[in-house]
Amino acid sequence: MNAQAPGGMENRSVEWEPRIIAFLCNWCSYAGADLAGVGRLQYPSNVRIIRVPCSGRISPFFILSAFQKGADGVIVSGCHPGDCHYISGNYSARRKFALLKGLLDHIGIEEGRLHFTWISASEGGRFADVMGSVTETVRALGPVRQMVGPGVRT
Amino acid sequence: MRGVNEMSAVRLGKGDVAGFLEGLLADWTVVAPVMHDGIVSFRAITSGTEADLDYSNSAQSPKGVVLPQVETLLSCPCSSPEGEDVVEHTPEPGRVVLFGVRPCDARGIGFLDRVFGEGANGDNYYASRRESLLVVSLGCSHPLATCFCTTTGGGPFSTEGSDLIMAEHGDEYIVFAVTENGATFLSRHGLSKAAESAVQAVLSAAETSVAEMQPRVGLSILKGSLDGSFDAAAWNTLTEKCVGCGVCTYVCPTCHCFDIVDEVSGGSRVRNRIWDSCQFPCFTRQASGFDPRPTYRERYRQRFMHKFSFCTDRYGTPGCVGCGRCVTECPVNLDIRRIMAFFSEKRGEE
Amino acid sequence: MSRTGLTERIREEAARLLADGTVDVVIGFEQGSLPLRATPCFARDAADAGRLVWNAFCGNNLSRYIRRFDKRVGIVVKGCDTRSIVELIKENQVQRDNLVIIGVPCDGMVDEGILQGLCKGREILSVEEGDGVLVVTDAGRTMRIPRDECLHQGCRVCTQRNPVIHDILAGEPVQEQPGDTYRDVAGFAAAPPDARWARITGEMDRCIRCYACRDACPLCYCANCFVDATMPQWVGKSVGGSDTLSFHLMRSLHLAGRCVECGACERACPMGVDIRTLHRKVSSDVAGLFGYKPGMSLSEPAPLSRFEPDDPEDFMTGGSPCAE
Amino acid sequence: MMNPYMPFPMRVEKSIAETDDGSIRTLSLSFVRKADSEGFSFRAGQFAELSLLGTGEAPFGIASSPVDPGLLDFTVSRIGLVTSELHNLDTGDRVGMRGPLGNGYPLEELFGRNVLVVGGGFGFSTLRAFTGYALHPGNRGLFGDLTVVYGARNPGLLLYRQDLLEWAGRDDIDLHVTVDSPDAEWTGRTGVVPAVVRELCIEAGRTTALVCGPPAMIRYTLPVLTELGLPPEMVFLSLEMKMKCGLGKCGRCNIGEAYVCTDGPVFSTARLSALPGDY
Repeated sequence: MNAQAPGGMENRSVEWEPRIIAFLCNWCSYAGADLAGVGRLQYPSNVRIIRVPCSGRISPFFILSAFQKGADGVIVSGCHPGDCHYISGNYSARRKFALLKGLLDHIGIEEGRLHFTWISASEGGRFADVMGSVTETVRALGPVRQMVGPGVRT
Repeated sequence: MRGVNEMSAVRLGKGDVAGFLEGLLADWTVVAPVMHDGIVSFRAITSGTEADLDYSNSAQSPKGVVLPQVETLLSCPCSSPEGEDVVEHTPEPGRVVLFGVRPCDARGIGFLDRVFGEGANGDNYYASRRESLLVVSLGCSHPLATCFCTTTGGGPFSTEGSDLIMAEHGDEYIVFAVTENGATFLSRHGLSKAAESAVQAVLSAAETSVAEMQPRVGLSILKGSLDGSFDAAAWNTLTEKCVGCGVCTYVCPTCHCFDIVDEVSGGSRVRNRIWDSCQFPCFTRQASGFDPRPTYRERYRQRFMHKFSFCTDRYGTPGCVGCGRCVTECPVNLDIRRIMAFFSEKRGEE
Repeated sequence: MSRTGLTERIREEAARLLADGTVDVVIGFEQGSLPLRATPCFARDAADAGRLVWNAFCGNNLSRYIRRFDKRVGIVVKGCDTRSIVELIKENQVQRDNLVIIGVPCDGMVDEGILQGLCKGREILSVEEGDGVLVVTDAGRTMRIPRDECLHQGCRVCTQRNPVIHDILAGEPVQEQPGDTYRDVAGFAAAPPDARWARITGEMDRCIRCYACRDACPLCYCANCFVDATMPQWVGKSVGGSDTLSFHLMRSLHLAGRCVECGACERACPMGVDIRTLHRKVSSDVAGLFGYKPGMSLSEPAPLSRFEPDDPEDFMTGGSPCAE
Repeated sequence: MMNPYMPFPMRVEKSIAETDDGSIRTLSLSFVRKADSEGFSFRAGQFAELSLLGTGEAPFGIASSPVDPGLLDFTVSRIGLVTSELHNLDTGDRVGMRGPLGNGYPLEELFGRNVLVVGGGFGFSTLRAFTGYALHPGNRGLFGDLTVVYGARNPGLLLYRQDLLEWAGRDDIDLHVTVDSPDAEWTGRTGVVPAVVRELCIEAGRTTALVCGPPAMIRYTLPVLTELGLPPEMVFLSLEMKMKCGLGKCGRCNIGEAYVCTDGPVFSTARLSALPGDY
């Protein structure tokens, strides 16, 4: 079998680490992440960044798909209100996110799984803080069990 | 009741059904009608009391027992090269009894046998489920106004597709063996022999019940009319109210079109077979974008002609058993019986 | 005006519109093939118009069909249906000028499931409508049931029984019901998250992915629905797991600020799946957060096509920037 | 019982871009397991499902000739998910193959007759397989005159250029290659396929036509063949339909009672005229 792990690995328990998908707008939050990196600020390696042009680009479909494909947490971040590179993308996004967040909470999805925030290009510290706190929130919730995986009945 | 063995008929008291099923559960998976949230559906029961035989018919047909809505055909680990370590998910359902289905649905399984069971291209997934299945049907003492089984060649006590058939008689069911498998099953379960008078009573009641359901149209007349009506302008108005959903096909006991879809899940690459519907927009859309059936009109025509013309040509029997589900469940009451009547009458006029 | 009065009025208007060439077709209802069913009817001449009816079972939202016609169309509609027409006009799917709207003030449509429940599985043979009562005959007996007790859930909280827009009003306007307080939404939210999740997933387990909800919906008109997309594939086509829930969540979000709560989706569902809980939550948020009620005005912009700088953002992590 | 859904593992031996824009590639495949290759035979005009487990399956005509040993060619136009993944395969990569499926061209009815091959665009793949078969030294004597008309929208979209060059140099095949819109370097024929067919001198009584191409080409070519005197029994069309199972079960490729995947994809126009026009 090709799928087997190297000798002796099979029986070792691997400590679970949350996988967190961060959708970051190119102009502010991604630059904020960059600044955190340049400033050598530590933030958890659990966060996988997906760069998008603007928080307005993010469809609720992206977020639901991330959960379905096994993300334990999702964070979306854009420019602060008033600072959008495209004038108002983040304002439009905010309305969509409010509805999505409300709906997911309503059907009983654990509240700490999905986060929205604004992080500017100059907020490297804030970026690291938010990623840290989101990671801890998700870690406390444990592995995602709702909304994950396809629905084959066996 | 064609083909039943009258001599070996046994009785099963209505009050004894739960106990009888409970006894079966040790060796069998029992799939029976269950009432849940106001909807009757066929499910594998875990206790004999779950089964509810006092029902008219289930919302969905029980065809999922032999053709599940989703079933895995193949899978392999993501890490394996294409074509290696492929697992064939051939079903191993053990012994399954489909208990208390209506004769129309049993006929539906008989129809599916012709599609999946025969010829060189036999379907091993279907065959594995089918071979382990025993079908116990329940004759219809009170067919509904939406039923039209006799029109499609069946009847409220049709035995086609059944291994055993039960008929109500007061506070008991008289159970007849139809097939060898059915007879063997009966012989193993020590039910007491039915009284001769009861057997005769249900046989004559069944005959009366069949006689009361006069066929609405002649199938051969309908087919003859359809064969020349593919391009009939009438399809425009007949299908106009169709909204193009898949309800009729998904509740139907004989609709069997499927899609094959792949996904990656839990470290495996998986190939599933799922139900599809000829009413859906992507069903025949080609890679180039061309679609020979671009609107609800062509799609409805396909479903109807498939059932009453193409299946007759191909399988020697129509692809409709007259269960009436599509009549009841169509969101816009596009009644298949009216289309049948239209084309039959059209022929009559010619 | 009595039901027969309404039926007569609709027939007259339809016949007139067809006769004088104002429209090519009038979309209305005729008696269906089952006792509890009225069925869509596309009347093209006076004889067709004579088949039109109005009764307690005219539940379908006929505005579902108007996009199919590029000519002048007459359409028989309830209050909720006119709301979906308003949205369709705003979304440039139909031209107001092409429509002759025959609005019918509505006092709620009857949920056949409720009647069937009362008859406990016995087949309903006939239903007649009296003054505020339904006379239902099933295989065993005849019952008189107050009409108001049989209405669809959506009709019970409807706040727009009279047409929002119309060219012809068939019948006298009816008394509107008190404003919608979304008590059902709050009631559901009061349960613990696990219970809500169990309830929703239980509903989703019944879904058979027939898409009747989508196809009955007047505002689900995308030529290529996201469920059929493969590059990327947003949702898998399996049943019973998160794919089904994702489909319904995405659909309800796609209808955010557009869903007029006509109930067409729920009525179309053959499995009785409660899709309503999702749509009601989105509607209540659209109303509560953005002050928008779909289908009420031809001029008011869609809530997701606009914003306010001070839109609520208390759902966000880390507070607002002003705090820093 | 055999599992009809189980593909053979195949190895990509080469993948070449057929068209200038790279939108169409031909994959040449070999069997991974010797036993599979020994049990495998097909006839020109049959097709197979190429499979990437986890991505999907899609049907393609077998573009290589049955007499070419070893490799199976499949010409793939990049349209969707599966075809994009197929385009990404390199030499040595694996792919699944399920087939052969369908009926193929009716060789027995062609023996001793002149054959007119009419192909357009991407539809030329199985006709290339047939032409290769007919030109094989062992088979050439089985057929009379061989005329091939092949057209593409522009020179950059012509497939199998190596073959076309080779065929052009032979005297036992009458080859007409045409394009709808030429570019600066094109010195060949310009014009649509039906126009080229119309100018052919053929012996109607001794000729059978094999046709495959886009719907518009077929629509305008069939009347021309009738004009030339070919009876409907002597015109064979290879049809395109959306297919999934390839086994006559999944229900989407039917034209009336005929399933394109099992009863076709090759039909005589005589047979088609007895079926509904649902294609």
